[in-house]
Amino acid sequence: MSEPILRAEHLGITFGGLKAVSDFNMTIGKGELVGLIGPNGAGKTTVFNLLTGVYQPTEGEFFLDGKRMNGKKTYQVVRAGIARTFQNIRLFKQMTVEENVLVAFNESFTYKMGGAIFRTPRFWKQESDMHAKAIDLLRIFNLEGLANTEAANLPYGAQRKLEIARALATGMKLLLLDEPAAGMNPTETEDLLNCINTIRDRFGIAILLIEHDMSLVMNVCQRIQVLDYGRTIASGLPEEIANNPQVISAYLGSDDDTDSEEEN
Amino acid sequence: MGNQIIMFISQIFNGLKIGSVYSLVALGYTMVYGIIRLINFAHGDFIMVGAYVLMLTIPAIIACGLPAWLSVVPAILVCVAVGVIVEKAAYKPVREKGNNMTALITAIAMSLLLENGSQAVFGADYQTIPTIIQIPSIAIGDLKIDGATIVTVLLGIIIMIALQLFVSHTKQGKAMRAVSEDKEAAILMGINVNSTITLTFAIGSGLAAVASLMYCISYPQVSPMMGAMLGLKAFVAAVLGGIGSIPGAMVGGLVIGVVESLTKAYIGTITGGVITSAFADAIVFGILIIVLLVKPSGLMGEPESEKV
Amino acid sequence: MLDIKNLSVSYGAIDAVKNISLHVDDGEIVSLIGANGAGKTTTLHTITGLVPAKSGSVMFNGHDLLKERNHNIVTFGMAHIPEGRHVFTRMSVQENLEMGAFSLKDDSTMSDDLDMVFGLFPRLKERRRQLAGTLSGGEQQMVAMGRALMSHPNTILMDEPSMGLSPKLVKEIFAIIKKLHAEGITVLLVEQNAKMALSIADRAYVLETGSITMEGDAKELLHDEKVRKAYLGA
Amino acid sequence: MKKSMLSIKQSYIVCAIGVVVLFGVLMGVCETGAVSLYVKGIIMTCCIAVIMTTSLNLTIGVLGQLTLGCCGFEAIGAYSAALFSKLLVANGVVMNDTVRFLLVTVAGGLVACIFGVLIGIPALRLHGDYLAIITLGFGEIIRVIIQNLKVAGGEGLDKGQQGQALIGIDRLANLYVVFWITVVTVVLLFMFARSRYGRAVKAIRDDEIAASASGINITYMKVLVFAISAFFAGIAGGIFAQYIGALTPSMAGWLQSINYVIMVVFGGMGSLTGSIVSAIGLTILPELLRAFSDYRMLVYSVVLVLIMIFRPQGIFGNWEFSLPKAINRIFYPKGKKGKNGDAGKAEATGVEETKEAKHE
Amino acid sequence: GGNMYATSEDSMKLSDNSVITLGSVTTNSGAAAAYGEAEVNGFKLAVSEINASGGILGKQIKLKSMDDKGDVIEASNAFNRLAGEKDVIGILGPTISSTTGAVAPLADQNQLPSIAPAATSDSIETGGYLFRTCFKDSYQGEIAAKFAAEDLKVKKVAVLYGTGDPYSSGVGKAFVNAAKKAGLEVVAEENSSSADDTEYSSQLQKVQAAGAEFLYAPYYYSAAGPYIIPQARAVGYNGYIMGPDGYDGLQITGNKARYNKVLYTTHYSPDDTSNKKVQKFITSYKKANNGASPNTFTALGYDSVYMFKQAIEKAGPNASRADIRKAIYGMSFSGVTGKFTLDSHGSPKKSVIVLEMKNGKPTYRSTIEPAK
Ligand SMILES: Nc1ncnc2c1ncn2[C@@H]1O[C@H](COP(=O)(O)OP(=O)(O)OP(=O)(O)O)[C@@H](O)[C@H]1O
Ligand SMILES: Nc1ncnc2c1ncn2[C@@H]1O[C@H](COP(=O)(O)OP(=O)(O)OP(=O)(O)O)[C@@H](O)[C@H]1O
Ligand SMILES: CC(C)C[C@H](N)C(=O)O
Ligand SMILES: [Mg+2]
Ligand SMILES: [Mg+2]
Repeated sequence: MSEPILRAEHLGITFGGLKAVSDFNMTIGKGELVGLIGPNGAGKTTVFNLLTGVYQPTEGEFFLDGKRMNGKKTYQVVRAGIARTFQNIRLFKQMTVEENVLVAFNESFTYKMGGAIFRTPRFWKQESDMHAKAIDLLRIFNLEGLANTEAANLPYGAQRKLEIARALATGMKLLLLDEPAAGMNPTETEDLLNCINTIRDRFGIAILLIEHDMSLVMNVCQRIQVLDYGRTIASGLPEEIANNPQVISAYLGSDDDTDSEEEN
Repeated sequence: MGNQIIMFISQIFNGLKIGSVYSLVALGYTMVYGIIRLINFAHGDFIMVGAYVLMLTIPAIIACGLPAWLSVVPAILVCVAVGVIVEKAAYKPVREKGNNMTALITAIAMSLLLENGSQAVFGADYQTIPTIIQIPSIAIGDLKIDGATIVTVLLGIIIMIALQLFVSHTKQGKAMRAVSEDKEAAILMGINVNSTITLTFAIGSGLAAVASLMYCISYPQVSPMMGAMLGLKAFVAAVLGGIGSIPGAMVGGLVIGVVESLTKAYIGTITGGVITSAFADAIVFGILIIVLLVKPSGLMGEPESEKV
Repeated sequence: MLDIKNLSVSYGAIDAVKNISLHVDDGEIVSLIGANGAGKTTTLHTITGLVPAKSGSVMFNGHDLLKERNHNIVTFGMAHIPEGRHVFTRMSVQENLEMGAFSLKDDSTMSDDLDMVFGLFPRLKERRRQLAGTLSGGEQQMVAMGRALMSHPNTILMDEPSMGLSPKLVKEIFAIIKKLHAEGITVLLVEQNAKMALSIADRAYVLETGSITMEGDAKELLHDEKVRKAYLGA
Repeated sequence: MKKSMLSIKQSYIVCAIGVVVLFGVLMGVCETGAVSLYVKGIIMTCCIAVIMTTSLNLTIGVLGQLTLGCCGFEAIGAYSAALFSKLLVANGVVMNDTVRFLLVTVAGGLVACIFGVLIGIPALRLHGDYLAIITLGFGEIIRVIIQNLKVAGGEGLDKGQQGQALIGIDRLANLYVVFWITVVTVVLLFMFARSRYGRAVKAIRDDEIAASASGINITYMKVLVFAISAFFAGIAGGIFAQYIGALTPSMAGWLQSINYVIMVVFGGMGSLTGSIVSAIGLTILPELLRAFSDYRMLVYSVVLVLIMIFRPQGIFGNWEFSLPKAINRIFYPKGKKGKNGDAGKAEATGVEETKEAKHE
Repeated sequence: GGNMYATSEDSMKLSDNSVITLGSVTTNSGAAAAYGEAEVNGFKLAVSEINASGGILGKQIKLKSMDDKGDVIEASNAFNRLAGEKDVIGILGPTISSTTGAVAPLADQNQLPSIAPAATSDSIETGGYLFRTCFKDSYQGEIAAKFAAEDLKVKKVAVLYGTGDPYSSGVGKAFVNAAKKAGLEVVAEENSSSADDTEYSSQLQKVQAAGAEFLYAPYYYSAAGPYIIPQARAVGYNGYIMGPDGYDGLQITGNKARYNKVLYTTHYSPDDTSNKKVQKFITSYKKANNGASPNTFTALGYDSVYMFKQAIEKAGPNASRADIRKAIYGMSFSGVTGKFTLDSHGSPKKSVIVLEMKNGKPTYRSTIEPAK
């Protein structure tokens, strides 16, 4: 097998004594869709923060396409090819939907300050090319009609989708999705599932997905890794995970213990 | 050698003299900032209002045969009234409709209004305040320590402890903390947000009156502009200590006073005259900048890191 | 008992809730379901006065809530667990719970109440000194619930208590709702997790872009074809 | 998307014509002696305020970072330009007045820009009120340093005496030249804001973490904006020095800076139009209030408080005036969005590139 | 390009108007408002006196006052505005040196005679249309050094001044230079950032430690009275303290004895009975202002108006602005602030009066005549 897109080796981070993530290992190949699950506070979001340079690991290293990414700032990691969405939606609220996407295209523009100021032909050409590309991208998520709406005024579900569209516009190789279905009802979740499949097929990218909605995770992930207290407690195929007793007791909860939980 | 040490200690006390006033003023800034995240630029001018009230009432108080410092009572009443009116009339509507920046501009405009208003009433000239109280200085050998300084520092510490206890242990204090963290959740707990904010303003403004008293004991003069620089320095003190933190305000004020004093005393000698005592203000700001760069939330402030 | 009549709410030009009527009887669990942006949160916010209503009435045990000052509503026995938990992040778990009892005139029952909450959520007892902001999402949800219980409510409004929680915690939360119900507390439950919500509720309303489009027995709605398609992802 | 009747490029031409017409009017009234020296002085002051405010708007309104030290940069620009001008004369360099004016003004801008970068790199690590206070601190430090520089006092250069006003600066500022500098400043700021750079800056304002997760180098962009603001503040300072002819360190003080912050917020953060109008309005307002003599500043502060209470988003919010749009509205009235009152909202979502700020 | 600075050839003459209009540009708001306010009080008193006694050449005087906030731009605008009003025949002001420095070239370009009552900086002289009524900074510093050496016969002197204030630092530096020339030993040269600090103990302590017998502290009454002098005494400094005319109106707080051995140079002495103008000025000021006492700035403002009166009377009923300027140039004048002659730069050569505080009251000590 050739070099995987992502290779994380013994990644770990400590927050003032608390080991939020330790000995985290993962490889993701091209076009793969991997799930990352675990109880609240297990360290899933922290893994994303490590992989995108928001936090610097206190141990271990990780590679994108074989290139070591430790010590890189967020924007450098993103330019190298890892993009993400956020658990608490972070859009550019006072900008339009299209502008949100254009911001992420920023690196694809090559005109410089002089070009902008003198409005050179190159400026006009790139601006109109990017506009077309942005609208194309929005179309995948059925957002093209809202291109000129201020992001703050979007319905929640649309905001989640716009976040994904914006991440895609960075032109990444690996997409990290942090609870994209949170706050969606099952029907909306299904719609999202289709979107995720579409983009994976169309862009041929790798995806790492954090999600508590098991219907989504079990349906779309090829492999799943489970964290608890910052450590990997299981990893494997969806069916294996669903039946792993450790995962059940830490995360899924058994179907019949709902009444016993409250008593202890 | 001994002389040098005495000199050094008295320089520290020189710094504590103004520093303790900064602390009192900074406590007011911090209270208000802590709850509504507004730099109340007019706070320094509340001190000015308090000082004018002292000036006007002291003769009457003395005429009644009471000690002059009791004029702090009318000063507190007037300052509280001014603070509450400013909050209700100007800050509240802006807070509800605008953003942080417009609230800040309103505070600046309020400050201009108080300054120009009192100039219209009292004239621009400086006026002296009669002696409020003679606090004897303490002599330890060659070292002479100004009594007012000690009283102000002690008063500052007492107020700081009282505020800290109030905020962390009383129901009203907890309501303040709750409002400062999350107004909506506070309402759901049954907290009257508006009256809590008003109470905070009242306390902050009342503190301003106490600060006026202590200020006027050491610096017996009033003018419409007296609050501007004092307010700025005290605000810097509050930020240095970590704005929102009650002990931070106290520490920040004292640190700034002492730094100022030591700079004035020693910087020329240390730098061989390249940098003179005229740089005192620049050095205070320089220290503030360094502290903020190293510890962005100030000496005792809680870091406000955003969880991603 | 809570009775809402012809309630409309708008944010500037946006009409978020349009002329809805609903009621919750004593001891019932009533669930309010609907897509994102349907107006569920807005409805709850209007009931407890966080958002002003445009028209309509909200009666609660003889009080006209729209005329009351919002911070007094909790004293009538209504608690609201807001969307997104809204715990006081820089206060400890215990202080958060104590804030829940802010509206009580008499705090002699405080320690009993704390014991009651800690009995319900043993995890909170372990973490009573920890700052709430450093808790995990599920633990914060427990704090929010416990805090609401501290005010001796007879009615609780819950806004998406399962959001962002692990499957195991979701089960726990629902178990607790059932338990509260068993103790006679009235619950108005807003949920995305429509399946779970409908399965524990007595009755339910479906909200679509600000209007109530369906209402009825929860079990019946659970099996309704339209509801299944729109909200259960059948 | 709303169709514009004029194409973007046509609209630029319309704006250019508008500016030229405005200049024609200015020249007309000046040459025919219709306006007094007083009015010319006020126009000059307005130009300086417009440059300061629009460039500060880039930092405060577009980047969303509150700074209270802009006059520090203005002072650096002013002193540099003044001293450079004296230096040229002292060394017997002979050149046309306008050339010297432009040369030293730009030099002032560049020096301010360098300081902008030096100060920006550490300062911009902070946010919100902390950034405000740290920039205020830098402004005060600049003031104290100028105050203690020998060369910045008295007659400057070799005759300098610290603590004195710097006087005897050649008063080369010519209203027409300054007018064009102002136009160029506004145009440059507009072009910058309406490009990928401006978009990146706005993204940082809305959410820094998301902006860096979209591949934007936050530090670079922030320092860039800070440097641009400082550059234009320096230019304004250079003009100021050569208009007034005398400088004192107090011009770097925080109270002065706050004045410009008031102008930006008052006009509406992020609105170039707002900045221009409020810079002009708040420059003229105290002049109009001269009738109230002693109560002038009192009235001014009351007006300020009232406007903030009743219009907290600033007079223009984030609306931009656009001459081409106005023309479209007049000549193609069938366009449905013709109501004056709603113009703001309609423009905000309209075709972006046609929004051109033109100053009145 | 438009020449901003064209002169107004069609300047009016006095005879064109039935009243004589004087403009004033002073600092009436902001940090220095107190000084501007005092000047304006002086203007008003003089104008009402003159009008009551028949005006100038039979015409009443009208005062057009403008505030400059202590800001150079505002001062320039206000000046230009007044210059544009053709009936304005002369300007009183500006108040502080920085605004005066900005206005000085405008006065020349507009050919509008201006008398600044209290702007003391050495650097503002043009020799054109701008004149002043006060001493300049260097002059007072030199006099003080001379006085310390010759009159008080001290050896070790110290100086404290505010670098942020042109007046304070200008006078202070002049003193240092003159003191060294006069053979005095300058044992401490201390600075404050500005002239309106409230705390000077640190510097004063060093002055005390350096063993100074004489401290020159050029500040205004507002800093010297309540802060510098009491603080100096509090750190144990008991030597002489001397200041410039800014000390006039010194405010006494607390124990009066602390102010003994405080001296200052000024324009006039309130208890000087030899100058009738002084007594008349003080009594009529008190009458007009509920018994409040005037200070130097009031006196200087008052004299400035009378300087215009004298010049206008000399220039005659047909005078233009330029004629009035000619009449002011080199004039000899005798007023409340002394007898003086304006030199070729527009600054007066004045005798200086030294006052000494005795029991909280300024008392006459000596008069120093200007060096010829
Ligand atoms: N900046 C930080 N400082 C201190 N502790 C942190 C920080 N970020 C995360 N933590 C802690 O690290 C642990 C893991 O948090 P993380 O957000 O990664 O959990 P998660 O698995 O994403 O949980 P959830 O499913 O609730 O989102 C938690 O205990 C959290 O409190
Ligand atoms: N503060 C606000 N200002 C403007 N519009 C708002 C505001 N809050 C909500 N809205 C709008 O009101 C409508 C109803 O929102 P609401 O939050 O009540 O929906 P919801 O049913 O709770 O949705 P969700 O499932 O996403 O929580 C939405 O269109 C939303 O965009
Ligand atoms: C009125 C005074 C404060 C003016 C001062 N002498 C100056 O030259 O600035
Ligand atoms: Mg997470
Ligand atoms: Mg909701």
